[in-house]
Amino acid sequence: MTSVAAAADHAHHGETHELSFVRKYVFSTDHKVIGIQFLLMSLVFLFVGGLLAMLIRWQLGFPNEPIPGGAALPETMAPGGILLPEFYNSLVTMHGTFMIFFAIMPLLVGVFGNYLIPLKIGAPDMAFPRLNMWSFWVAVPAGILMLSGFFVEGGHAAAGWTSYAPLSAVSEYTGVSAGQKIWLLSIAILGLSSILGATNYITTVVQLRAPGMTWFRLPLSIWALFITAILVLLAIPILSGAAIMLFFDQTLGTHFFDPAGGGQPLLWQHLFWYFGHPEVYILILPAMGMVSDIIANGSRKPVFGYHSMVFAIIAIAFLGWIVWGHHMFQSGMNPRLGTGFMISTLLIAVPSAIKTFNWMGTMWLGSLRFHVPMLHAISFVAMFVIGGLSGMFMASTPVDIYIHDTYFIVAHIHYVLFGGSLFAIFGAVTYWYPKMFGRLMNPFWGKVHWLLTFVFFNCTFFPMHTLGVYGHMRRIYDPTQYEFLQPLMGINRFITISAFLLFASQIIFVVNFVMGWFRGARAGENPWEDNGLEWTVPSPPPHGNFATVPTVHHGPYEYSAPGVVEDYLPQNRPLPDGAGRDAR
Amino acid sequence: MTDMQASQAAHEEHFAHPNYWVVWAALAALTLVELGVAFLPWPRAVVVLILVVMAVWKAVLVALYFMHLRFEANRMRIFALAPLPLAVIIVIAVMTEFIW
Amino acid sequence: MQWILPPSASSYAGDIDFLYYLILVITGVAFVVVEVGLLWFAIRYRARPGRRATYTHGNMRAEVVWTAIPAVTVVVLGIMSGGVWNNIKGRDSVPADALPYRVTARQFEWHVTHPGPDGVLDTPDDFTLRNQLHVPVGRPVVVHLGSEDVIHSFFVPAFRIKQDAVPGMHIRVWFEATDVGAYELACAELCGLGHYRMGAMVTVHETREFEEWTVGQAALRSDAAQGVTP
Amino acid sequence: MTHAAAMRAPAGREMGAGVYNEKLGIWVFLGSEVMFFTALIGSYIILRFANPGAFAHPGKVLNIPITAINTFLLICSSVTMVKAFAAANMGDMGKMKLYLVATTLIGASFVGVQVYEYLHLIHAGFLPSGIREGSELAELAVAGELGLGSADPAVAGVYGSSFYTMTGFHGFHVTCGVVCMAYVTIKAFRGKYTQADHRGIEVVGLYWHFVDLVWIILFTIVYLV
Repeated sequence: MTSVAAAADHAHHGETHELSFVRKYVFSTDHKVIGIQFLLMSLVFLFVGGLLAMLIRWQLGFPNEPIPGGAALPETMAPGGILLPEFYNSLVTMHGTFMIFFAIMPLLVGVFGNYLIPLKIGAPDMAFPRLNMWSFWVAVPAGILMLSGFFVEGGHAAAGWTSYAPLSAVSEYTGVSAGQKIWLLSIAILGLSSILGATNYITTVVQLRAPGMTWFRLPLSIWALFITAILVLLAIPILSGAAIMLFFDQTLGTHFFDPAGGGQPLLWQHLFWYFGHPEVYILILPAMGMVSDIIANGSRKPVFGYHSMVFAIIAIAFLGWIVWGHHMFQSGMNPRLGTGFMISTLLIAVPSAIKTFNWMGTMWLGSLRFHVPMLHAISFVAMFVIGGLSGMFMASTPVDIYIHDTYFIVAHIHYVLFGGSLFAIFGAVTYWYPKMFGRLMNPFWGKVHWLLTFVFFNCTFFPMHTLGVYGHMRRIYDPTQYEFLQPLMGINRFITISAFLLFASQIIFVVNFVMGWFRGARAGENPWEDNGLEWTVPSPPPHGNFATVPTVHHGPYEYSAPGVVEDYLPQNRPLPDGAGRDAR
Repeated sequence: MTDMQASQAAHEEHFAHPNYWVVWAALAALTLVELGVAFLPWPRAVVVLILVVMAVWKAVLVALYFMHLRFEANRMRIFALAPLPLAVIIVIAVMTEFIW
Repeated sequence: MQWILPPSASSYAGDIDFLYYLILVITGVAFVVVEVGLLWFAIRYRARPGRRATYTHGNMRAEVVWTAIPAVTVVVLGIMSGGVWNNIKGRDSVPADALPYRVTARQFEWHVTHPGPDGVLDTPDDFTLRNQLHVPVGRPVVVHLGSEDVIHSFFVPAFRIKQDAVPGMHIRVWFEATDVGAYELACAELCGLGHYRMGAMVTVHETREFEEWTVGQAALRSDAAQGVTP
Repeated sequence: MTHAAAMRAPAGREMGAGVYNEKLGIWVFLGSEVMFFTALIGSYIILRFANPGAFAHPGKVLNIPITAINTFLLICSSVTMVKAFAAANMGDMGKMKLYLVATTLIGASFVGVQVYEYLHLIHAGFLPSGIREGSELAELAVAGELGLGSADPAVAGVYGSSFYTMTGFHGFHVTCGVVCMAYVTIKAFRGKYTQADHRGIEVVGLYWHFVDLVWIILFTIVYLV
């Protein structure tokens, strides 16, 4: 075995001498540094996505009126400060693209997948650290390439973030040529980064769990991130393949989606949504996992029904693969398929209901501490329920005939993505910030930001249900063109103003986030008194995380365990009766 | 990132290597038979079915003997087979658009 | 927060509205149960000195209950929706005596070919109008929907009907107007920079008045060159 | 050494997949490759079901003899690959190096034959955008020789598209395989692989067999059907 020990020693003597700044912070192979790099990158793109949303909302609230300060925009986008219709379509496309692919997905999978998985399972780092570094440094050029699309001739892609063919396949239809190609290339490159990341996560969770960390002692956040990594691994390549085919339609003149040449426009929708639906579960499952951890911590009580929660995550992941057709009920797809997809879509409401009631069960009989992450987690449950319930309207195919492609759908999207994922992200960033940076974010300003965001979020997106009920179509530049939309302009103005206030209140989070580095209260190892393994090492944890390999004795939710003085029991501390016990 | 596991893996790797030349001959023979079947005057649907079955058979041979799935623990087989049902779902579902 | 659907004017709109209100009631109840429950738990079980959280891991009976109830609700909704869906969009749901029209969507307008007095398409007395669809009241109408360039969507909110017009596909959409009047037709699928101004007007006539209008239009067409009137 | 010690795999059979990290990693990665080729080959199958008339009869446009030889080449390279791994397993470093060189050369020749086939097809007028106007194939199409649904060559647009995308990306994956094979061969000649530790060979071998497996399916459903 000497050859192996020697090889092992050779590979790691790199740690003994001090790494150069570049190797340590820029091209680092430490999962924690990469996690923070993803965090900074995705917060920038979250801001960009938010800015685009403000322009959209201005045009919908005050159609054809010059944007205050809009003169700064070039003539090709907004002559005299008034948005052009084609630029409006680019805004809608890019708002969706940046928010989904470059903000929420990296924030959930890139940041917390990287940061939490090794720490919470007791591993020193990811299974393939260099591959992990490449995964980040492939995502950055994809983001820059996507940003550059705004400044090319013909404007940025303008066929929606779903880029349905043939609108996206033939440049003449939108007047966009380089923009759509850039969009497709950037998505393909980002896909490569996601696939590399997912391979890393799956191998790490399967192989590098600390002794005693059996599958049913894993925290729910790790279960969620592991199942999400499988979804990423198997869904993203479908999008890469479809994007390449669409790219060839644009460049080599192939006819995949061009009916004149024998192609099928519906083929793009099938491929896109076969990726698309697992994608939306990629965007929500990690949030669900982390919210379960935070609510258990906040309630000082084990998660209610740990096994049903794990089963619900797996059920959502499996069912996620057979529901994609509900995006295409009215698209000319075979109506019999519509009935089949309705049934599978309605079934997927069951695991979501299980999770919701289990979160409530966790709070029941708890001793609730309302720290900022707990506030965000409870609002996640409250808002996600509204998103889930509005999904029931679309699952019923006849009702979907009326509300498909209206603002009812936009309300549903934002209630699950903003009300769901983003609230969970705010909570998770605040929760693991002390572990990442060694200092706490200011709790008072955290609560102010939570309250303002919660109020303005509802003011912005709840009225969209009403717009949808009145048939207000989505992605239209100027609703005043239609008589039946005239009376709704008042609601549009209310939504626009609330959206501006919502955007403004995010500045509190940014300031709190940045000031925390310098002026945040020093956080010890375990500021939230949590049981996870990451709270048993100094904050921020050293390279290699654990001085000695931790041994895990029980599940992560042994709060208020009988026979234990404190109301929490870190996983590496044995139970009073010395027994090892799965999370029940 | 070598580790103790490498030695553990080396231990297990000494499973019986099958006679690869036999598998090679089988693959070559199947390819020749396929070439023959492709030009038979039978109805197209039958020819296509036979060809697809032979292709899958060759693919399984490669997976079992060359990729050693035959000698792996069931856990590894799950990783290998997991994506296949997903591949079949999309193709079958979209094909029903044109048949049903 | 208005949840009441705007007035409808087609035969199956009633079925859709009923399903909508049924789901509204079910989701309303679930909404109240969860939100009030969350608020109640947040207040009732807030941390108070001397009281420790109860160390429970969940109970199987509760899990079974809140799995069964959603499952049953969902199955009932599925069965009820399936029937209505087949009546509206099923392959053989188009009534036999439906008056045929051909609507071809193209970037940023609708070309509507009316069957003319003989009520049969592709006969010399057909005439095409731009952005105008005239139908008789109380009689089923079937639209042969197509598109010349990108995907558009034939959406008449008052008739509760929406169907994408896909280039290369001819899809049949049927409805039966029940109230005379003028209703707006919109494009509901992003189809380029003019997507927002792709509105058209659906006018529902009395049967007698419709016949007179059709004969008038056909006569107008026969002496003028066969073309598209603005 | 705490870091190295900390790296050891979890004790006991229950933990992990019972194989070293890189092997599980490559199998997981091949799962994503299966889905990538699902998108491409699945679309080809769907488009072929959608309008069978757009696709020519076997052998009319594509050259079957050359690609049959190419398939045989790839099967041989798979065998030499697995023999190289078996040799490394048995500790016979000499034979391992021989087989690795053989695999690399055969793999490279496969790519060469495919490039030749592409040039030949493009010359004959078979492009990703369909059949070139006024080309040799266009006349055959008009004459109804190719078994297309209609005399108009434009109908075969989707045939060229799917053929070049699928076989092109498979060729790209084979090229990446050849580059990795060359890297592993150089490392082998530098004596980096021992009987106890030759994981690099097995990992690249698994990727190679996967690429061969995809070609076996592609050859049948594209050329022979």
